[in-house]
Order: sequence, then C-alpha cells, then structure tokens
Amino acid sequence: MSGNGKPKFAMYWAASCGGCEIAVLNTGEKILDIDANFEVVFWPVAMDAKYKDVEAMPDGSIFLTLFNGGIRNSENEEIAHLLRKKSKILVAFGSCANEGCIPGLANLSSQEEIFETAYNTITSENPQHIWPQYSTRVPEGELHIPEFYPILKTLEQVVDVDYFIPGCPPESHQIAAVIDLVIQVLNGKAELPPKGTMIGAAGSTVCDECPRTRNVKLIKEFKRIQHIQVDPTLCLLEQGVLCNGPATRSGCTALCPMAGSPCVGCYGPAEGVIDYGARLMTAIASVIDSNDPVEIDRILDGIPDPAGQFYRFNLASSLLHSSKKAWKRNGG
Amino acid sequence: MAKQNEEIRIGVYVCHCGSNIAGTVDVDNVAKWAAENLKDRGVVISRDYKFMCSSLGQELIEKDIHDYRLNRVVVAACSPHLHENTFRKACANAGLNPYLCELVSIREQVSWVHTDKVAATEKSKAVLAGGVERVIHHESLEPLHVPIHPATLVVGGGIAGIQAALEIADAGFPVYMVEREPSIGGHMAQFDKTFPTLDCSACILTPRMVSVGTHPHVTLYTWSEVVRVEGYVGNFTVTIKKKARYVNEALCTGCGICQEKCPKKIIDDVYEAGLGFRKAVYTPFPQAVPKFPVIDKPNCTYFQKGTCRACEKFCPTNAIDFNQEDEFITVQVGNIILATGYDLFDPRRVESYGYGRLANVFTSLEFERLSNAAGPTNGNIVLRDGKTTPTSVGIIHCVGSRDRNYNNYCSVICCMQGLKFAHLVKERTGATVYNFYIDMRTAYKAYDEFYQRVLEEGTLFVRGRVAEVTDAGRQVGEEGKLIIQVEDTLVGKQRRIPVDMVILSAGLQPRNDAKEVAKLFGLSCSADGWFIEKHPKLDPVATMTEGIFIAGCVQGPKDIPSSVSQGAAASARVLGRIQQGEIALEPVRATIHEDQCSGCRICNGLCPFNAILYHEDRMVSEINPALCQGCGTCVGACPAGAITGTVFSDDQILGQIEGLLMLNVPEIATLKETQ
Amino acid sequence: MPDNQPFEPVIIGFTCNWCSYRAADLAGTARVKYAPNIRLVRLMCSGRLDPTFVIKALASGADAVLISGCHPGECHYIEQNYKALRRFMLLRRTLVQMGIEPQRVQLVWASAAEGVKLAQEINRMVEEIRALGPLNWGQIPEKSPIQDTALEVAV
Amino acid sequence: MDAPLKRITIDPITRLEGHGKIEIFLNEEGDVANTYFQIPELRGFEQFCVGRPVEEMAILTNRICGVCPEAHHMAAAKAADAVYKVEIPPTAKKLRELLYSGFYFTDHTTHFYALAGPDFVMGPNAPVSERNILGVIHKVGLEIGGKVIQARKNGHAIVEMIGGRKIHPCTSIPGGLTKGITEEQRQEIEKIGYWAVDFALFSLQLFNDIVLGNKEYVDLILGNTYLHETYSMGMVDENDKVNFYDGKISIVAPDGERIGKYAPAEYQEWIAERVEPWTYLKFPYLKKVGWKGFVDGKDSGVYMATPLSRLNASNGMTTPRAQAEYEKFYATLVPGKPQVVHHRLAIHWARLIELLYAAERIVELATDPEITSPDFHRIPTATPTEGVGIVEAPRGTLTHHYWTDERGIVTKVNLIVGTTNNYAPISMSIKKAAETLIHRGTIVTEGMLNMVEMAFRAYDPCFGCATHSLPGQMPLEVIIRDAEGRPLKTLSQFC
Repeated sequence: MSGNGKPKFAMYWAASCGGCEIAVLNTGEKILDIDANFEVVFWPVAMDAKYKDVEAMPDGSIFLTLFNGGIRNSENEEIAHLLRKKSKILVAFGSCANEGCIPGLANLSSQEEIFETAYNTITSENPQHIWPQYSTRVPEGELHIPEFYPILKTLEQVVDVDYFIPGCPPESHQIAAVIDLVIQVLNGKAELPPKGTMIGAAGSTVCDECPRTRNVKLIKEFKRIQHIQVDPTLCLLEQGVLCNGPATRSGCTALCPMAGSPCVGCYGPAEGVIDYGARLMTAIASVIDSNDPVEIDRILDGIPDPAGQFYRFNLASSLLHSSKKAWKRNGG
Repeated sequence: MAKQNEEIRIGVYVCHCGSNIAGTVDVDNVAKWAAENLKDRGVVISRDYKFMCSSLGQELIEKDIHDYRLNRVVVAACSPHLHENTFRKACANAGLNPYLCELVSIREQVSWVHTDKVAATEKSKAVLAGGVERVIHHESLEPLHVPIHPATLVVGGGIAGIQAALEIADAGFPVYMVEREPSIGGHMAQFDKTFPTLDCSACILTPRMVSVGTHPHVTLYTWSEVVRVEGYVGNFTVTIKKKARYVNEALCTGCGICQEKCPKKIIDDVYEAGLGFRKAVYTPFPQAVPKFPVIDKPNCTYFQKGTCRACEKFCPTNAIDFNQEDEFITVQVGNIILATGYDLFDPRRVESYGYGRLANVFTSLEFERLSNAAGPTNGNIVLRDGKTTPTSVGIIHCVGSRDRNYNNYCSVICCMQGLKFAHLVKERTGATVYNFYIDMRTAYKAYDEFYQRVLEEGTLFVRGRVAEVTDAGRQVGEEGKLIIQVEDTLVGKQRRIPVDMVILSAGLQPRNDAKEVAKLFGLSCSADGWFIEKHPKLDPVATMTEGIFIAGCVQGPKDIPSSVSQGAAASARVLGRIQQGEIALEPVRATIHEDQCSGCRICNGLCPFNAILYHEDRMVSEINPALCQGCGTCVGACPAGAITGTVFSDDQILGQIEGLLMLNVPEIATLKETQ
Repeated sequence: MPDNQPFEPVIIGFTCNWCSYRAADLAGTARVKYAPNIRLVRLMCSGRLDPTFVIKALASGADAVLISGCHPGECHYIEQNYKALRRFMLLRRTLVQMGIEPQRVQLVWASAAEGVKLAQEINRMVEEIRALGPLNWGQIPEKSPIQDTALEVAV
Repeated sequence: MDAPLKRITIDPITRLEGHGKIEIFLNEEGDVANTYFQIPELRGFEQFCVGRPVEEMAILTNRICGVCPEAHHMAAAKAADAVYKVEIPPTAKKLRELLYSGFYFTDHTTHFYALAGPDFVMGPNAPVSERNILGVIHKVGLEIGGKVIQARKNGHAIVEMIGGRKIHPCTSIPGGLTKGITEEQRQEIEKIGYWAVDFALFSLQLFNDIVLGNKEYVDLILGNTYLHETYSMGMVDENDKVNFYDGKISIVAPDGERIGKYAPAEYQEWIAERVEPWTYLKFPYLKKVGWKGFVDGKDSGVYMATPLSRLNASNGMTTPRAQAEYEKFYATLVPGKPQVVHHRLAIHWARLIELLYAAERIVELATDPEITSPDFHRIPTATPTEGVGIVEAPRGTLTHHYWTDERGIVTKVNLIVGTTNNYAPISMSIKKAAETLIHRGTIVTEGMLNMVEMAFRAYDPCFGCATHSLPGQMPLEVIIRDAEGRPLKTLSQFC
C-alpha cells in the first residue's frame, strides 16, 4: 500500500456497528482495485492507522473519505471535522452517517432516560447509582471520556457532505459500482455527479425491485408478521404486514421482501422526499379502507409503534429529528 | 424547485383597497418591510397602491414587469377567489406567464377579520412573505383546453328550467330536459294568478310548456330522474332513469279516455294540494306536457289486485303497456343547468297555527287551487265543506320564514303572495280580509303599487307575528270561528280576531333531497340547503364545478321574474361556452414521473375520478390529465414522491409555510445548553 | 418572544379551496372577528394534505396546526376529505409519540357557509394553544460550533 | 494535572479511534501503579428498544454489531420465541443453527487469517507494514488469500440463503422463520460444508506447522505473560458438548471444577454487572462469587467467555474431527491435568477447533432430511410476557432479555453482549502485560507494545458490540510523559 503519488483514500467509522466495513470487505476483489488505484492513508479495518499522519496532511489532501457512523458524542464530531478538513470528497457512507440509522431511535428518549436505563438494568450492581462521568478523578489521576450528546446527529448535521451512499449496510454491488465510478473519474473516463447527489442507489423505491405481485391497495387490518403464514408471492402490505418498501429508496434489490420479511427502510427516503416518515405515513393511512373514525382508530391500533415504524432508520435526519424530551432541558 | 439558472425577480404589490385594507393594515409599512427584508429572496420592487385591481393598478404591474424585468409577481390584496384572474391577466398583458403571479389575501383574511392594527400588519407581512416564498417555486403553465359538447342538460321543468331550455334550443343547440313529475310546469302551473299583474299563470306558462314539448332541439324526459353524472366540463356523461309510464308514448294520442274509464279515484295531493282527485292513470292537469298520462302503480287496481285493465280495454290506440319497465338512457352533454326548484314549507310544523287540525286553515298552495278556475272548486273560494263562502279571512305572512325555529331567511315571495290572496278573496267573496305581517316587503317593479292597491281595496293589515290560531271561542262573536291571537305592534296591544278562514302564506325551502342531488352533481349546499353559487353577487348562476349552472329557487327563494332571468342568464353562459367550442381550464393537474414510480399501486384506489391507470407491463401508474380534477390527493399520498401537482406543488406549499413562519422562527434551542 | 408580553401562539391552517378557505373569505365579507394568530395555506382539497406540511410547520416554528376540510360527505372531490381524516389520525398518533400534545394538531370540518363556525374554532384553538404554551421545536445547529482546534483537548 | 505520578497513556489514538483507551499510571518508583482500559461510547439500545414491537428486536439489535449481527439476530429471535412461549418447529431451529454455523465459519476464518494470523505467520517482531493479511498472503502464498476470501464468501452465502441478507439477516421471527430453503440451496450449502471442513483442517494444519512447530511461539503461549486463572463460561448441550445456538450455560472454576450450569431464564442469578464512572461499558462478573476487583483466582467473580472458555466449560465436541482436535488440544497444553487451559494465546487454537466444528455442523445440518421442510414457522398463540434468549457469540456468551406488554410491545430490555463478558479479563491482561514489561525506568519498547497488543487481540475483542471497533483492530500508541506531563518518547504500534 505504498504511495507513489496515487490519490489518497480514507475510511472511518463513528457511531456505527462496523457492518459498513464488512460490506466493503465483501466487495472482495474490489478491495484490490482500491489498493491498486489509491494510496490508502487511513482505514483502521484494513491497515494501520496513523492519526499523526492524518493530522499532518495538508487540508484537502485526501481525495476520497468514506465516513460511516452517526455523531453520538463529542469525539465522533471532532473526527468528522478533522476528516472534512483533510478530505476533498467526503462521503456519508451508510445509513448511520446519512440518517442516524437504528441508533438514531435513541432520539426518542432523553439522555437521562438512556443513562438511567443502561446503568440500572436488573443485572447492574449499582447501589450508589453511578453514571459514567466525562471526567473522573481516580487515586492515580484524572480520566476522561467523550461527551455523550443529547441527540444523535447525522454527518451532514455537523459538517458539509459531498455525496451520500445509503443503506444499512450499503449493498456490496452498489459499493463496487461507486468504486468503479470513482476510478473512472480518476482516469478521466467519467464525470463526478453534482455535489449532494445520493450515489450507490437507484431512483425509485423498493417496490420497483420487488418481484411480489401487487394490486390496488385497500387495507382493512394490519397484521404482525409472526401472526400470519407469509404468502411467498403476494405484496406483503396487501397481506396486512407493514412494509416500508413503497417509501424506501431502491437499490438493495428488495432483499428483505424477497425473503418474506417486510422492508424496514434502511435505504432511506426516495429522491426529493424531505421526511421519510411523513411520506410513508401518508401512503399507509391513505389506503386504510374505512371512512369511519371509530373503525379507522381500530385499524390504526394495528400500528402499535408508529414513530418506530415510520422513523426506524431516519429519525435523526427527519424534520423533527427527535422527540420533544430528547432535546428539552432535563428530559423535558 | 425553481430552475437553478433562473434569476428570481419578484415584484410585490400591497393593495389599500381604499380603506378596506389600509384601515386596519399599515400597508406602507408592509410594502417597505418586504422591500427591505425580502430583497435576498428576489424582491426587486415593492409598492403599495390604493386600488391594485383598478386599471391603473394593473398598468402599474405591467409597467414594472417591463422596467424591472420581473419574472414573478405577488399581490397582497383580496381573496384569490375574487381577483386572481384579474392580476394573472395583467401579467399576461405584460408578456409574463399568468401562473407566475400569486395573490395573497390580506383583506378577507386580515383587515376584515382583525382589529388590532399592529397584529394585522405583522400578519400581513407573514402572509406576504408566504406568497413570496411560494411564488419562487411557481412555473410557467398553459391552461388546459377542453372541447365543449354542444348539448346541454337541464334538470327541472319549472319556469326557470323551461326558460333556460328554450333559450338554448332556440339558438339551435340540443337540450335534454329531465323532469321528475309526469309533466313539466313546476309550481307555476299550480297558480291561478301571478302578482303583481294578476295575469293568468296558465295563460303565460302553457305556451312555453308547449314549445318545450314540441321544440325540435329539446328532448324531453318527464317522469324521469338523473341517476349518474360522470366526466367533467365540456364532456359529461349523464345517466337518466326513465320511470315506466305503462303508456306507450309512441301510440298514445293523449285523448284522455283512459282517465275517464279508470275506476280508481285518488286524492291528488301533488297538483291539487289534496283538495281534488285524480285517477290511477292520469295527467296532472289538462295542459300537461307531454300529454301522455302515467299509471300510478301503487294505486292501480290491476297492479295491486291483478284485475281491471279498464284503461287497456278502452284505449283506442292500444297504448297501455303494463309490462313497460324503467329505462336507463345515457346522454353526452357539455354543460348542465340545475333548476330543481323548491319545496313549500310544511305549515303543520307550526302547530299553533292549527293547520291539519283546524279544517279551515289553508296553505297558500291550497288557496291557489281553490282560487283557480280550473281547480277543484272551479275557482270558488269556499271553506273546507266545499260550499260555505267565508265572510272573514285572515292571511298570515312569514309562515316558516324569518323564524329561528324554522328558517332564518326571508322567503321573498310570501308578502306579495299574501297580498295577491287578499285581493282575490276580496274580489271574489267581498269578505273582510286581514293580513298579518312582520314587515311588508314589496321590493321590485310594480310591487309596492300593488300593495297600495290592496290597501285601497280595504284589506286590513295587522303588524305583528301571529301567536296562535284557535277554534276555542271565549267571547261573543267568536263561536264557530277561528280566532287569531296576535300582538298588534302598531297599537301595542293583544288582539283576538275571529275569522272563517285562515290562509298561511308559507315560505319556501330547499328540496328535501337537495343534499343528495348536490352530491350527485358534485356541488355544495349552504347550511340552509340552497345550492351555493360561484359568487353571491358577481356570479350567481355558476357553481364551483365547471360546466354546472344553477337557476331559479334551487339557488335561493325568488319570484317568477327572477327565476326566469336566472334561467336566461344560465343559458347565456352555456351558449357562450358552446359558441367558443372549447374552454380553458386551470392547469391544476397531477403527473406521475415514471422513472420514480415503483408501481406500488398505493395511489390507484385513491382517485374518485378513476384518472389513475396502472400499466401491468411496465409496472408503473399513469394519470389521465383529462380525468384528473386536480385535488392533489394522490400527490399527497405517493410514498415515493413520484407524483407532482401543478399550481400546488410540494415546493410551493413548503415554501409558503417557511414564509409564513419567517417572522418568528423559535430561538435556536442549542443542543449544547441541554447537556 | 419577550417575557413581558403574553405568549401569542402562531398557528398554520391548511384549508380546502372549496370549503374552509371560502369559509374564511365569508368570515371576512361578514366582518366576523377572530384571533390574528392563524395563517392560512390554501390547498385544492384537504386530501392534498401531506403530513410533511404539518411536520414542516411544527419544526419551523409553528405552535400548532389546524387542518380544515369539507364536512364528511360534502367533499368537492367526492370523498378525498376522508383521506385527510385517515392521515390526520395516524399523524396525530405519531406526533404524540414524539411528545407533541394532541391539541397542537387539530382537524376541523367547515363548509363554505360556515365562516362563523371557522372563526369560533380558530379562537377556541388559539386559546387552547395559549394555555399549552409555546412549542419552539428544538433546532439542530446548522453546523456544529466545535472547531477543529478542539482536537487538542483531552488526555 | 497535579498528580505526582508519571503517566503513560497507551492511547488507541484517543479522539481519532476511540475504540478503547488505556491509561497506565506509574508510581514514584516508576512501577505500574494502575491501568485503566476505557470504553468511550454508549448507544443506549436498552432504552430505545423499549416501545418497539418484540418481533423487530431481531432486526434492531442486529445493528448493535455489524461484525456479529447473526449472533444478535439469533439471541433476539430466541428471546422473542420465549416471550411468546412458542416452541419453534425443528426445521426452523435447524435452519437457524445452519445459518449460525455459516456465520461462525466466516467470522473465525476472518479473525485467524486477517488479525491473529499475522502475528504468528509473520512473527511478533516482523515490521508493522508486513504484519497484515497482505503480508500473510505474500508469505504463505496467494492461494491462501484466495481461500480466505472464498471462505468469507461461502459463509456469507449460507447466511444470505437462510437469513435473506449477508449482513443484518432479517428472516427470524417469533415462532421460526419467514422462509425455508429449496433443495437446490440445500445442495449448494452441503457443497460449501465439505469445502469448509477441508479449509478448517487445512487451517489447523497451518497452525500446527507454523505455531506448534515453533518453540518460540509455544513458549510464548505457555509463558506467564498471558496466563490468567479465571472462571470459564460456555454454552453446552444436554451432553455437555459445545453448542453455539442452544443449550445451557456451563461455568467452570479455575481449577476445572464445574460450579454450575444455568438455563437462559436463570442468568440473573449468575451474572451481575459492575458500573465504573470512568468508562461507558459495564463489567460483568459471577454474582455467586462476587466482584473482588481485577484479580485472578477462585474468589474473584471475573470470568472469560471465549472459544477457549467454551472448550474449558464443555467436555467435548459433537462432531468427530473437532472432538479429535479437542482431545489433542488438552493433551498438548495440560497433559494429565484437569481439562482447563488458562493461557490466553491458546484461544487462537481453540478458535480453529471451533472453526472445524462449525464446518462439520454445516454438513450435518445440510444433510438433515428435515432441513428443506416447509414447516419453518409456528404461529404463536400465547400472550407475550417475558423471555430470555442466549447464544454463544464468537466473542462470548450473548444474552438478550425482553419484557413486553400483552401486545408484544417491549417494555424493558437487558443485554449482556459477547465482548462485554471479557471486559474485566482484558483489562487484567493489559495490566499484567504492563506490569510484566514496565519496571523502574524501563524504556518502553515496541516489543512491549506488541505484547500488550497480542494479549489484547487473543480475546478478539469486538467492541462493535460495546463501542464499534472491529475484531482485534486496536492500534496502540504509547506516550511516555514525565511528571510534568511533557512527552518524553512516543512509540506507535499498529496491527
């Protein structure tokens, strides 16, 4: 992985699960393409990572940085700023960096609730009710840990982002396609898309790639997946199972619906949609087959967790971005 | 989004509307604020002016469009429903696409409804900012041109409908007239004399009815009802249910023998108002158009008992056909005129007046029949017993009208009707006549003169709302009489007036099925139930629904001359349309972008006009612009954001929301401080 | 909002072109007075209402949102107001979960003839929201205040 | 910083990486006074999973870790089954275990070749730039690289066929699965199985040749630096054989004596977690023994949950070849003594034995006549209440515990994730390594760094579960400061 003037490449994870890294590793041979076309200056998973080197680099000297993970604490944010400063192209890679992903659901709770729960589970022996402190005096000196933010933020909410690659994780074939594109750009064979473009995804929604048969939608009852024997060929929504496919950007090849499991929405909103949850909500509500408020209420009881259902992956990037108590002082 | 390359140049115009707006809103301040604070949003010029809608106001805009190279215009004035087109035209005159203009209401929605000047001024700024943020996202549009089918449907064969039908037919265009009753003519056919001229109702109406019946361009469907309306202006498809007459119209000559021979007599409570009889096979009245009778199935002995068939036996042309069935006819029309008229207020509801309980209390309609030479008593005005001529008669006005227990509105015709009755009673019986009124309303040509004439004839007028009509006499002279208990507000004392006969001048009310009819035609009714016109003053015969017009009492109580005028007015509007051959419609339409459509079919079931079709092969949905009515429901439902709506796009609405809130975005609740 | 003044809520009202917007016009022509706290957006039909609009309004500083359409059965487009009803009911459930009081999003049917009713409903709602207090939805700072120099802290 | 102590910060590039940070404090004499291993992040799953439908837990908790989502998917699915008190059909159970075996095969392969391998193949003192997977490939030959990539592909192929996706599988629901497999898929999996067995045997042979054949390495393994006498934990079946998917949790004392075996539902009686204010991660320990601090021995509740501990806690493997390797393992490391090994570096060997077991298990399950049956889901009928699901994650016993309301909406969650089990022993290993290698004024050397790092990597710590670092990826940096905190010397060491 030696330099000889090749453009520099970096990849970093903030508050994420590591799945994005695995997804990149799963591109197999493409890894070698990266090695061949880039000088990998910083990629903890694949090689040694010299922070000092990164800091020493001239601003904008990294050609491409894939940043995955959300901004959960002060440290995540500091790294985001550093890499923004050092990178020519900063890509929000994967659902966490794009829209907060599952960890973004923490934005439904206040910081106090999160700590209270985490450090007082039934197996926690915590009689003095200890919570982690950003700075602790121990007999030998002082210890520091990063500040936990009241809400999880997306990368774009803390620094400028050039491109977005959706997915939890992004599908390997999409990653491979993006790598190819970048390499073509380097060889002058292709143009970079306009700043802010969502790359590594298709332009429609999951239903576009879903092979299940679909009819005019009219829903009389919502059912939980465990309570039915899934029909392998019919649209899941028409079987009463809440499927996020209609509102979720295509590009994943509808893996979950094909496996009999409803789309959970990890690829985020379709092009131009500013609030994924609202879009999905309006679609689902519109096809409820009743005009009677009482009946509608009964049917809606079949959606026991609307906020979780509609904002599962994108709460942090939604217009409301969190529940009220999450940002209200003292847990609202 | 507005095209990136385009530089937005907005002109803002704040209208004083005389003092209508300027009286409550500091318009100058608003205009200056916009110039200051909306500069970076593209506002290059911001003015206020006395009357923006005046020709000078419009020229001002046109000039600025040239001088400042404006490509957007926002006018803050009255409701868009009033002047949107005015300012769009102004833009068009200056060569700017009319849809790049936005009119925001600071009159109906600010100055007229708020009193606090500061608040009203601030709100006006917000409303204006909303308009500016919205107009940024406006795009050039072309109206949709729809061809107009030359045929017209007229629903209701009363005088209003007849007038409308004849005007159009005489102009040489086909008319379909649908009438629920066996004959056209409506209420007017039941009257004897018409105020104020007292000419014979039948004499003036019958010729009109005949020409409708015989007109080459009029297809008449009586004993029929409209059951379905599809399509849109210029191209409606209407389904008419032609109820079985059991008389073959092709063979029937209208000789009337069947009616003579029919053994079954039934009280006629429609045309004769229950005072006379008709047969089971009948025409409502001699001059009926068409002349064909109908068999009243529920009352026909044959239909009920299986025997009789007298009519069939005696019919010289074998026109009776007991096997006839309801027929459904579909017609194509370009426009529709609704003239379905009114119902008479049922005086039974006013129990204290005793109608139905006290024999000699009559309704106005009953009196019309009573006084009609062709009526059950050959025009003799007599009591219920059919022989006794009254010596004293009380006529009560405003029955069921101007009364919060029944209808708040004035029924318009009752005063003149009451005066007409007074005159007829006087003329025919010489009886003493009392008119009990709240206010005497005799507007319009020659009406008050008629009032004076009745006064001179010696009719007595008592000003006051009648409390009760009773037959319980208490004092001498009251026995066997009807006593009218009333407070005479002019002399300020209670009076008991004994009379032989009481006539209730009942008011008018909407047809009992007005709401269903409104729904059938996609119109809306007022709280009272009268159909809502497009504009109460400027457009009384048009409706919110393009291509559907209203005439006569369906729009509100009115007298014959007004009904006729509306019938003519409506037909004039229709004729104009037909002459043009096509109509330009607001380009408010939804479009599906195929590349973004995933074919999820969420939208497919949402369109009541079936404008959305699904292509199985390509797995995408598509909208038929001709059928789309522009409600935007599918736009608001598409989970993929693949459907856009012109004139009310997401960007326009979201922009407007931002503008409306521009003045008071909450202090940033910084996340740091919550730690 | 300075502390010395009473809290004046701002309410965004989504109205139907055929009924509630005309009701507002009617209130105007009839000079019916009501609180100036409401600002109307005209839609062709309540069926056009996308929950995004409501959420956008709340997130952008509105204290509440009024949704108004034709009475059930009287929709100018036959039955689209029922779609608005369904969306409203689901949206409200979601917003409650996000900690937004149900009174902050209300649905009111108003025909073109009900200018007075609309005015009364607006006044009622303004009072309800006034009692509830401001929403002031928390905004995420455009870009974080943290500077890259902050990298020198800790350890 | 007024402490009179010298302070060494072994800092995985604190703000850059944040995957754990080690503070070593020296006393006046320059000996190690204490060490602190800090985990700087929390995500709060226990809180935000509350309110979600329980069937979603298998999808939500996936996102705790993208390295072992299969483990969370399984633990969550089993907990949800328990919540509904539903016995899943045999086919469903076998499919889940088959998926899980495929995952184990991939995961163990990755760790051995990409992370641990370099240390042995290239040697602990090889230059940093060579001590990585590419170095291994260069040394042992390209076909190995190909094989490793192939192994990952194959394992993921099984995961995707049954789980619907390669990463974050989505098919397990209360009562079983949303889909089964076709005969074609079965045959493909069977083929992979045979390939996997060969690959596992090849890997063990490689370990045998390169490591066991090298006295330096053997001494290293059996030396004192990496010795910790703690309790061992691992899941066993009804015959006390190792099982990853289902069974009871067996606990063996440092002296090899089994002190107990608990069913998932009983875990609270056995496990407790200590909270320290200087780290976001809790320290699990044996409740019955109690927390005595970071110390060895029978009186300390500290335990390990690793491939090694799984072998210690069991009495063998159910598959023939793995069983043979199991016996060889103990015969070689603790001949004649009770079958319990405490040398942490032996974890690598144990891992390869598990790799073989997983491969053999793939074949067994793929050839099971029931595996293609359409009976893969039983609709739960009981009212949901509470349930615990436990599986053996590659990096330790994984426990999911949910409470729900009568609609099956989660009301409370408790999670004890794989690596967390080893938080205390890892801290101890670090301290011990430091103590062993730092004496009065010793100049810290890179060698020491790698020692510490190897101690670390043996556990294959996946703080993806706890924080978010990948297995063993723990680049270290040592800053030696004088009493005023001025850096005297900086040494870097990366894997």
